[in-house]
Amino acid sequence: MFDFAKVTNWIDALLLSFLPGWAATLVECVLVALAIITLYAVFAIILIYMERKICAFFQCRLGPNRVGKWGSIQVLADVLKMLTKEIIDMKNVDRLLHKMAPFLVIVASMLTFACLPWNKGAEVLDFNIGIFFFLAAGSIGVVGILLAGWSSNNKYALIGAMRSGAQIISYEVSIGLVMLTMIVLTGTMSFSEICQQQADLGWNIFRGHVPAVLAFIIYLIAGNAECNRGPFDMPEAESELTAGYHVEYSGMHFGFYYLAEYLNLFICAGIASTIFLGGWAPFHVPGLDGFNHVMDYIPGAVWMVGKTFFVVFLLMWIRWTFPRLRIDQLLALEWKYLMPMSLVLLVLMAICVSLGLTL
Amino acid sequence: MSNNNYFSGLFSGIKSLLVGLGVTMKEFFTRKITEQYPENRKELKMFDRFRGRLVMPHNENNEHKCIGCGLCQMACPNGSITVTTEMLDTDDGKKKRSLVKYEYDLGCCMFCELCITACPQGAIEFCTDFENAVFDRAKLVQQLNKPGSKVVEKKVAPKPEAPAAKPAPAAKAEAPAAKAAEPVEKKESNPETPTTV
Amino acid sequence: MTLDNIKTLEPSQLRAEMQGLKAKGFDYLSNLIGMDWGEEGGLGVVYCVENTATHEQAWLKTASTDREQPVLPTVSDLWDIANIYEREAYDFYGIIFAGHPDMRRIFLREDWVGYPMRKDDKPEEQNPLRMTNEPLADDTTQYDVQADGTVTTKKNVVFGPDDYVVNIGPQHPSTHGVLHFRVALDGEIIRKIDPVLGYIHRGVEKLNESYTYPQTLALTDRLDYLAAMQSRHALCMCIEKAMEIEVSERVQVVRTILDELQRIDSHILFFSCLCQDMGATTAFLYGFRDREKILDIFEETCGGRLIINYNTIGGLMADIHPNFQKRVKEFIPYMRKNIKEYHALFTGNVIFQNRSKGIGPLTKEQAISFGCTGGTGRAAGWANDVRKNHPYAAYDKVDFNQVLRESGDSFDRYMIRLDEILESLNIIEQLVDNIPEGNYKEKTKPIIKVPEGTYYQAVESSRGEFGVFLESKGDKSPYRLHYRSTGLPLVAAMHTACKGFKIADLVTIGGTMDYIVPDIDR
Amino acid sequence: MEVKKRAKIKSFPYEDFKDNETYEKLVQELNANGANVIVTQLDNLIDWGRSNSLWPLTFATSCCGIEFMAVCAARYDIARFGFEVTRNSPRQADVILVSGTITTKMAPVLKRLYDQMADPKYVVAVGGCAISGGPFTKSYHVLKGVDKIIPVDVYVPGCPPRPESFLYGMMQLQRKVKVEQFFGTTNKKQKEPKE
Repeated sequence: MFDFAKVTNWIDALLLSFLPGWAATLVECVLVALAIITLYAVFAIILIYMERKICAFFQCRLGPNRVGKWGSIQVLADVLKMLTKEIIDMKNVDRLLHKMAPFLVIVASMLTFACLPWNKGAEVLDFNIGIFFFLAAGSIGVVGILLAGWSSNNKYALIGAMRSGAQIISYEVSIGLVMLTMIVLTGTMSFSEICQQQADLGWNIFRGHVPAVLAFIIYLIAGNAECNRGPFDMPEAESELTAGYHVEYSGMHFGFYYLAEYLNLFICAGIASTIFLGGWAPFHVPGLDGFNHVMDYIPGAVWMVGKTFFVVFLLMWIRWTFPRLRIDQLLALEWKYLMPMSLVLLVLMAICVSLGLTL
Repeated sequence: MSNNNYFSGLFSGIKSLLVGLGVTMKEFFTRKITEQYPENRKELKMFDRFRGRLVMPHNENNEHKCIGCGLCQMACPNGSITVTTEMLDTDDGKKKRSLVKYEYDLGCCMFCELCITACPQGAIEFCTDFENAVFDRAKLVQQLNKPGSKVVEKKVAPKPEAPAAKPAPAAKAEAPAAKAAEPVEKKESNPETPTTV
Repeated sequence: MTLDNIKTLEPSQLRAEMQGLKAKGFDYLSNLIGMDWGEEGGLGVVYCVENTATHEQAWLKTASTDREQPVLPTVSDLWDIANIYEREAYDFYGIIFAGHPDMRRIFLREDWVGYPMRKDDKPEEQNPLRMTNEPLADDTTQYDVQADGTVTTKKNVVFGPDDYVVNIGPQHPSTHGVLHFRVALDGEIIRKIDPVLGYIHRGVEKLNESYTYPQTLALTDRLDYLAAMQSRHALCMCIEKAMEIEVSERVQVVRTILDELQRIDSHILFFSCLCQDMGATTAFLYGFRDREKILDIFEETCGGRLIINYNTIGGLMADIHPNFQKRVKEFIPYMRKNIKEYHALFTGNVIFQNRSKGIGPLTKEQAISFGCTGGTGRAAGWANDVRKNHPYAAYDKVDFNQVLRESGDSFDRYMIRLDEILESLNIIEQLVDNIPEGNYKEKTKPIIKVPEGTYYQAVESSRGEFGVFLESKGDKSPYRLHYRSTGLPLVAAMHTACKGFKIADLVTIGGTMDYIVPDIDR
Repeated sequence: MEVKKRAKIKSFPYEDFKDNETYEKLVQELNANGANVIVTQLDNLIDWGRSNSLWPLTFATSCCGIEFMAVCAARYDIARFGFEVTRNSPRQADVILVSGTITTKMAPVLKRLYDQMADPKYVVAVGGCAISGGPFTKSYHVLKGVDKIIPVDVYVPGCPPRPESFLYGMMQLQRKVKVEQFFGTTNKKQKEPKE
């Protein structure tokens, strides 16, 4: 397996060769930030294009196909338009909060984005409490949404934001519990170690068998709800609240919400693939050495991104099939079904691990 | 809610969701039905009876069949048609009505076909052209008779074409009657006859 | 049918008579039509009540000759729907209904001057285009006639200062057009709905009074554009009956087939829009995919996709296209197959079931009292199908079931429509191979004049009883041409159906009620 | 410097478009002052973006709205042009397709919606009703053409226009957007309705 740390170490050494330590760190930080922002934008564009195409295919139509080959640069056009669109200044809004809200959302989304381990040695934010940090950073987003709803001075936005608050906070319980279940299995909270472990011992979803598979499903449901995506898109529920919390946002401010929605989807899928599907760890079948060897040739980043897009596809499939829930049903689903189940899973997993029943 | 209900509800619910997912996945791989309009312009054919916009067919001698009776204008519910006529002296000393300008407002038309049914001469019909969007409202008011065109001489003209229908259409029988019944009202519908050019 | 036995009542006798009728089982007020009979005849109202058990109709009328302040007694306490019908009559004719709790305008702006449907009113002169925002009052006036004959007024509250009122519409994705609900919320729970109508009030009935009969036909397509065939069928039939024109068997059968195709079209669109409203966008596109097949059949034969413009007085605009039967026969099995897909994708879905079962129920009594005909009424168990009760066209020759359900909730309203698609397919299947030969159009006079009299014709349109009330003075234009809207009762019942449910349910209930706004506003 | 913009639309030859005279006039007007090359290139890029990303506001009052739904549906699929992202909030929409009759009661609402939209914004009058009042021209409660209250960019006649005419209208609008100048007048429009 190629270790990306070699590249980073080489850059580090190169910079240190002509810069003082603090300056080298500064330059590295800037470089990493740039890389992350670029990646963020690129993935957003890919995801939006992917969603529009996949949704079209589910709906027996073609989707964008006139801008560029197969409509491939459609989203670029959208971005260009959005960048040059007017941002409306409104009279009766809470100016500061109104302008701050989209940035909060995008910052939260970027922070969590930085948690993803891309390859062996290519983690941006990697602590021993990585999962904890991820959960904490992820919940900043809900503040942005609440602020957006509150500051817009619009009844629809307010209802949307309140729904969103209730929804995200509830579903974070399940997400936390499910992650805890997996921490019981892995014994670590650091993303890099989780991945390394899976590269050595096999993917968690296989190692943890029944409880892990169930946990994976619960995570997908709860994660989907965290991203406010259908069938849990209550906060923006088009047919009820027109556009929900971002109803008053225009131009690039709206663009931030739009981007964040897709990136949150990607992050949710990315974490799912890190924790359950091995992250950058290639697919190995014990006993088939030739096959495993071939698999090792595929770079870790490809594995990571491939798995993530697979999960994204699953989530899109769900989104474009189901009708939307109602807010009370959504909360009932969490508190009556998902939360008890994840508690049971946690116990089950603990039993499995302590009895050595994992694979 | 009993425990039994809780779990059976859960499982039947999950099953229904999976059935739904199956349906969409099947559609994902079926052929798409989209017709790609600007790309398929050449093959695209409208149904014959589709009403795109009103036209007045002219023959190769730049002649149309409109005698300017104004029945269509009267039949039109919302004034999309304005017929301007003038009185000309014919060779045998009679006065004869002749069409000057046949104006049709496409932006107002509601495609009810009353004008066509009313026309005793079969001079107007709907064509299947649908590409009509413009930038300027004034462009939607069209003059249907081509410049310099004149009415087909009666003797040469074939019978007005009846719409393709098998039983003797009522429209045809109705036409002469309508012509006879109308002359008084015809005048008040277009009182101002322009001066002869 | 010709109405030559309309009972004329003095306003003072009206309430007693109406109460008597109600007690005799005439529990469905199908029409309440404002009228202006000029100086002598006065301003009045024509009522039509129907006995839902025997389907017997009773027609009554009353009038007041006072043009300054015409006062008639209200019947809004006897039939719920009269509330909104009387507001309509007030709006258009300025007739005040004594005892009505809510005498506000309903279609026109509150600052509108005059009563446009009065024969002597000049609405355009008094009402220039007002670009100011519409004033919406939170209170309303009730007029009462005291024992000594004086009229007193009193204020009733629509929304109090403590109500959290959210405006849903007129520009809102799930109101299916420009409908405006003012909704008082308690958190997410709906406490009161006050519909504000008229955003697409196009004055069709007033226009009709200046149009010739063939011209009036053109507007019926645009009322309820998903029941264009049926509405136009109703008007044609009404005029034909009045003029005693017998249309051929062929026309009857073709009209029946097309009516049923239109019904399928409308129900598919109902399915699509409901799915869209509930967030299942994919099902929406499946519905539209199948709907295009019907539109192709329409377009090939009639020349229009949505505004079809096919029926005409005395028959049809043109004979059916040679491909017509072939296409229809291809469509029947195709649609039967796809209905199964709808059920698999959407009906069975646990999310949809939970969102629709038990949501927004209307009991049979409520449905009758509100006059919610069509699928909405039948979902509550009210057998109100005009095709069965007062057969017309070729419906007495075919064998079909009237689909009925019990609970009247959103799920039943939804299922009724999908089941009706299958019934309609059955009807078409029985007819499509046996279209008799005959004229496609009867000879009519060039200028159509309907003999003096009053006529009424109802058809079962896509969403209920669509009625045409025609009063003729023997001219080439109608004296009064009123359409019984299929959607107005549905909107009137929204408050009853939605109260106590959540704001998300408003979307479900509105979707399953299946109203079309231009038909409500006319 | 004479810079002449002339929009190209994929698979649709310039000559086949209707109303090219008005279009030429428009181009002349917009380019009266000329511009330098870099600005023009930037302009082209932005116009390309804008013209391919016209997100419509879901605004439908009557019959034409159903045809608009048909255009969005599988058979005609407006998504091919990238216009399927219908926004329900006017703040986020680029083009308002006035499809259906606008009554005098609705007129202030429409105006308000238009005012709420962010620049650059476009208006397409779809169908007879929006263009001139159409079938209801003689009615007392119908606005006789939306161009009386908001400036209209493209008129799509029909009652209702069939989906192809709809798409054709959208392509006409694309052509118009493609010749605008970002560094000029069109970004912040102070257009007034006719009359």
